[in-house]
Amino acid sequence: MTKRKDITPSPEAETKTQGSAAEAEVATSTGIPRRAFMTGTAATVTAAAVLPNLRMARAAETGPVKIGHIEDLSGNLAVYGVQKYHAALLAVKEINEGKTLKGGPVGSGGLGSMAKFAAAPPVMGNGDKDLKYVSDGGAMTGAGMAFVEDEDVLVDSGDSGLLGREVELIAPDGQSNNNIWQQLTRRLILEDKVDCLVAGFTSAEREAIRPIVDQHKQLYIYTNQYEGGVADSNTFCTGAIVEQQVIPVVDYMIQKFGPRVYTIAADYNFGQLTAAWTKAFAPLVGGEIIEEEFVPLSVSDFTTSIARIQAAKPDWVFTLLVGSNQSNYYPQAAAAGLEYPMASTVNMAQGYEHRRFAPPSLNRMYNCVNYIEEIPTVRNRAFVKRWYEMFPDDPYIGQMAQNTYFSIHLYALAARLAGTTDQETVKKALESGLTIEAPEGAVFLEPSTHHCSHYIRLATADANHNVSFVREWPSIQPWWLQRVGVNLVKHKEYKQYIPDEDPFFTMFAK
Amino acid sequence: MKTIIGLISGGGDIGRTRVFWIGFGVIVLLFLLYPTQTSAFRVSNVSYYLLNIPLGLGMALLWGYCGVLSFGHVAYFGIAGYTYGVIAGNMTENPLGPLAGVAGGLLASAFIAGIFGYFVFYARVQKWIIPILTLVLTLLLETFLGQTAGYQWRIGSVLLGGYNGMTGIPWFQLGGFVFEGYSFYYLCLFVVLACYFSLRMLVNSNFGQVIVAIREDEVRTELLGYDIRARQWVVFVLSAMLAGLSGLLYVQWGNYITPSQVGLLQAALPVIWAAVGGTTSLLAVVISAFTLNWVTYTLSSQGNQYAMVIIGTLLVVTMLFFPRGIVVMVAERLGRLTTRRTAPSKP
Amino acid sequence: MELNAAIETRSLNKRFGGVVAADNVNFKVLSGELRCMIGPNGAGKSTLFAMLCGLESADSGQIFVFGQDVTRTQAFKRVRLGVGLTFQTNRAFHDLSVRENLTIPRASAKQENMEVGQARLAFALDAFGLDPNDQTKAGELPHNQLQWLEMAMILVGYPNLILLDEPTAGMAPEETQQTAKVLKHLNSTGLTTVVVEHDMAFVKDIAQTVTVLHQGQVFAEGSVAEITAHENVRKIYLGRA
Amino acid sequence: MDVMPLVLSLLYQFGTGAAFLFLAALGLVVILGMMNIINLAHGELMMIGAYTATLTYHAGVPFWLSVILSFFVAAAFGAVLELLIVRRFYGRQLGALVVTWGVSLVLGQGTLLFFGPFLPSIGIPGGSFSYGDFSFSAYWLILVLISLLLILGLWWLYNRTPYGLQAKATMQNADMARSLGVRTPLIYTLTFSLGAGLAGLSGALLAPTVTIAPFMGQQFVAPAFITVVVGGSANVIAGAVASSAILAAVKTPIGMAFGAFSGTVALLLAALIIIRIMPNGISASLQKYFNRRAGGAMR
Repeated sequence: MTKRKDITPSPEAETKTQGSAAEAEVATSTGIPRRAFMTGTAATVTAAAVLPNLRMARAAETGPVKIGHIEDLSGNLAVYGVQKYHAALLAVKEINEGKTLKGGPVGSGGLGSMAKFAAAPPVMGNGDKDLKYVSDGGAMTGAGMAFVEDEDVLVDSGDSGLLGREVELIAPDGQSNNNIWQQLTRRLILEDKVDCLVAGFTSAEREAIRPIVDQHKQLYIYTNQYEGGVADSNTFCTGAIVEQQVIPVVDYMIQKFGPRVYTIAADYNFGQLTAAWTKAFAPLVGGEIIEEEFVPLSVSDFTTSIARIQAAKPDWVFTLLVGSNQSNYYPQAAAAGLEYPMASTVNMAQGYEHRRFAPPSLNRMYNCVNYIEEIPTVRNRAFVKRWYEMFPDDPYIGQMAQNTYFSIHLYALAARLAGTTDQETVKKALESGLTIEAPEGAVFLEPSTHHCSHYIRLATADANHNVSFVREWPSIQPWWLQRVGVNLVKHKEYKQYIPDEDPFFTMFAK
Repeated sequence: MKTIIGLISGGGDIGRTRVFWIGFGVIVLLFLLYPTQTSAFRVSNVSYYLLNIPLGLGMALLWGYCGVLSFGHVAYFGIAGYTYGVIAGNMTENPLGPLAGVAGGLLASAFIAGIFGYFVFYARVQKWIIPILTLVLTLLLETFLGQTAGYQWRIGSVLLGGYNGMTGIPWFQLGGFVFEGYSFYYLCLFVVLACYFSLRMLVNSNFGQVIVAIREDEVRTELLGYDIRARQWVVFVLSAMLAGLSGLLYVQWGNYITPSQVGLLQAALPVIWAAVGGTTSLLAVVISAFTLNWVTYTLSSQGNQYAMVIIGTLLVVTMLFFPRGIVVMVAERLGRLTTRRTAPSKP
Repeated sequence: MELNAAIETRSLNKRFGGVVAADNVNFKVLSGELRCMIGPNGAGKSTLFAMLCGLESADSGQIFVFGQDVTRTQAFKRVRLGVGLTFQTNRAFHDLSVRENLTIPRASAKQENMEVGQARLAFALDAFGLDPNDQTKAGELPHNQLQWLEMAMILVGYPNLILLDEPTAGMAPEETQQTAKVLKHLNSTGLTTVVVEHDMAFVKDIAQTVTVLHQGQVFAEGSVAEITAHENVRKIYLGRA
Repeated sequence: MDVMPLVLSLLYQFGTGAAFLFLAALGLVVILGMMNIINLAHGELMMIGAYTATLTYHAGVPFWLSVILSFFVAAAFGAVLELLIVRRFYGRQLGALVVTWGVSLVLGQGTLLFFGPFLPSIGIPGGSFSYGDFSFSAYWLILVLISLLLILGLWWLYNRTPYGLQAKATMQNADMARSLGVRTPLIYTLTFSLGAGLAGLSGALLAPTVTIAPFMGQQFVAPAFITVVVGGSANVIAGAVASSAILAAVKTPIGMAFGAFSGTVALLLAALIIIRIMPNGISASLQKYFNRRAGGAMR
């Protein structure tokens, strides 16, 4: 949603609604003329939502808890959508079997995080007399995990299903078609009346359904990694965002390979925004974007781009390519003998390019991810094992699949905390500083921005496409929305912020 | 008035009998009463089936009556939709904003169609090349719109939005009255009926006869003294504006549009509606556009993966066994039955 | 250029690939004339017609219609100067009704010729036995009527000059005679007429002057008697006819 | 930077660009250019070729053999398509356009349902070599060479073999050809099947460079049609060669200077302008030019 001014409500429109303060709030901050929202359904839903005795008002607290789930099970994006669908099935099955991921309102950090700690405490003061200074004592500072890794983070929930009700997954196919996404969202909200909506791969899909979500104040969880900036009271973004992925990898790559960066990005919101972040951040760590190229999603012949990269002679290439056409870049570049190191935030962990393409197409690829199937921790190995027991034929478990998996558990956690599936109450529970022990590590849902901190890992592929990890950041916060002043707990908002609204993006550029 | 009735019921479309008009009236009445009998969700869905009809009618006029096939009419659908989004989105404080958006959208699609039509018809490009060129144009538009994700692509306060599309497009409003929900349904119904009747009048007018003559034999028509280029151009622009009208209703319906609306898959849909219904009848295309939208929408909202296979098969079967369109051929069969039955009673 | 020339071409050239369709053609028809054009197949008669009415552009040379240089004029504009043309293969609108065939040309009728034009049309419709309100599809008419329909169609435009490409092809003798009668009558009202024909009897019946085309060139021109007497014409054309 | 490597790189890009367009258009040259069938299932024929090559390659067949196999599989499929469907649409261009679109929908979605969203790719054969700052893929040079061979082969087929002469006669005047004893239905089937086979062949040749997915054909449709339409039907082979060369010549420098998007736009605009100036395509204009010159010389 962009910056818009709104129409002042006219008096006759005011009388038509059943006096809903919450609704006026929606209207003034979305930018859609407020009268637009006054369908009968919207008015009733809102009215119900603001009633104090909401648990009584909702007679529908019997029968199954409905989780709506839309992903692309066919069409161009099916390679990602099927994984996410399977993740949802797995999570729902576990909830119904009385299991849950560990977690609760314990704040950032979770069960543990990477930390520096003193092996032995320093001695305060000189002898026991003067406590004014710290001695040089103690052992060398060590670094390591500040917790003992659990066998598994999946534990008994003490609940049968969710609040004693069975959880039902309603998961129609979005068919990689934004129109169908809109239809399905309307259907799930108006006809199926789902308690929670978990949906969306591309930003386009999310932006297509978000106005509908806001119109009906539907609790919505978007589980994909994306370009960041969504500040929406009804939406919870559980995927990693640019500041969590781009900045670490750019920092690492500049230190390791050199300052001259060539960015080749998909020409749509995600690519454009991620490139903007890279451009803004590179100077801070001594880098320089020598050239940016945006490639239409339909392009599959990269001969010209490869020649341009060769002419520019960068130290490394930042590839933000998306979709099946653009995946062709890797084999083409390899065949043309392009040997620059590459970095990305989108490949391997999503579309398992390192499994699909013949080696060594992805040799020297560095990828900053919050999850990748190859993570060697015990809890992840247990998760992978559970997954393949249920779906033995699946080719890969991607980053977004893991996000969907823990997000549904997170929803269950919040609903148990709220003691109800009433959406407004669950939203408040989600804003209570929840941590969940996901397969990647501890994930903290930051209340004021509705985004998550993540355990970020830098993975790299070698000439045989074996994955190894070169660096880990146990908890990176989503900080940009806080920087621009978003606090959804205090002020409701329904928009997506863009880099233009923050001087950060021009501050350090040369 | 008499001439208007004469024009409406002239020979340019199927359905001219009293029985037909009674049936037509009953169906319109059912559509008028429908919202009282069902949920807001269903009404919104039916609005969607209705709003696509002008696009189909434009295709019938251009392809069926004038013999020019455009494979890229969704380009004008998209141009009108985006223009409306930009204008109305910038004028949200002004109640005339949406009206200005509608005017701007129609003008923009007419303008682009005018330039493109000039290139094509005044160059006397061979007829079979036109579908390819229109397809190229719409793909070009899709590529262009798809790369407007950057924030330099801002018109006033509205972002074009690139592949993510343009969001938050305002509803249509007249004065202080906002068309959404039920009123939007009636707006769609009104637009569809208005388009249908005006086009019926058009195809029965002298102009309509000449464009049919152009379809039948361009050279012969030109050698009767008609500037066929100008007439093809006019029809092209007109049908582009019809496509634009659908685009306007579409963005008002979903408050949203993306570049994929002008993509390859969407581009084929109006052609399919026209071919399945029967290009040479406006009513047939109205029926098939409504039905096919209903079928695909229902299949897809059940998450059916076979929707495209079904549509494709339907298209092949139609072209093989009903080359003039299912609705047209069924109507002819019915017409023959009724005339046979009524013939003896006539003196 | 003489003012009373209905058609005049100067040094007209046209090639299709290696085939010469018009080789330096200088051809003139005076207003009010009834001219026949003959020549063996491939002599360039139809190409000349196509160039006269603007369907083909000449490689070089000039064309004048009623004194106006129309060399670069679009076909429909030439028609509006008062030119009507029928094709060698019938091109009435076969899928449309007779009535529609006869109403479609009406909107482009040359209004200054209305009076005489209406009379000519009425005469032709009557003589051909065509009903302007007939709802049958043109394609269902017998062949001769279809030919006559196309002639009537161009008369609806009230032309000053008609170009007919083999109007009697495929007609029975009495139908040919009827056609000749109508053409002679129309010509007597001042309608300039140019006819391409193979049927020499028909040519002898109607023509005042005959032009012979051969290999894209005007081979001979003269009265019917002169042409039939012409030694070389007999050799290249009549001998085979 | 030295000038020579840059020039060489531009030449290489031009060669690969032209080869890409020519290969994309290859099957269409025959089906659209000669038979006048607007075949919107062209992309899916290429997809069939690519799928055949990929599946056989991963089953252990050597790459070049799998390419040849894919020609025959696509050709056989083309023959079936012609006999069942296309046959009824000769002379009905727009009907053919719509029906082939339907076929392409069924093939694309059907492949998705049957084979899933992706097949594993084929590694690009051949290595790379470098000159100055630039390095080049050997495989693309091989593709350029193959394109040249295919041009010669097609020319030979249609000008020097009995089938070619009969096919040319049939396409120009089927009735006349039939009266001369040509079995025209067979010629139609053979020609369509040849076109389909060539489309499959180029699909297989391009397979290592693209993602093997059900809708992979769509990316070739627009370039293929543009190339054939710009080339014109007066002399399809020469036309396709000329138009792929011209379009690549427009696209390469602009793409190199301003990026891939500008290159694509330049190509599409160039196509629109060429068609405005030469409605019958480059080959018709070339023919006219040569005729006029020949005419001048004769005089």
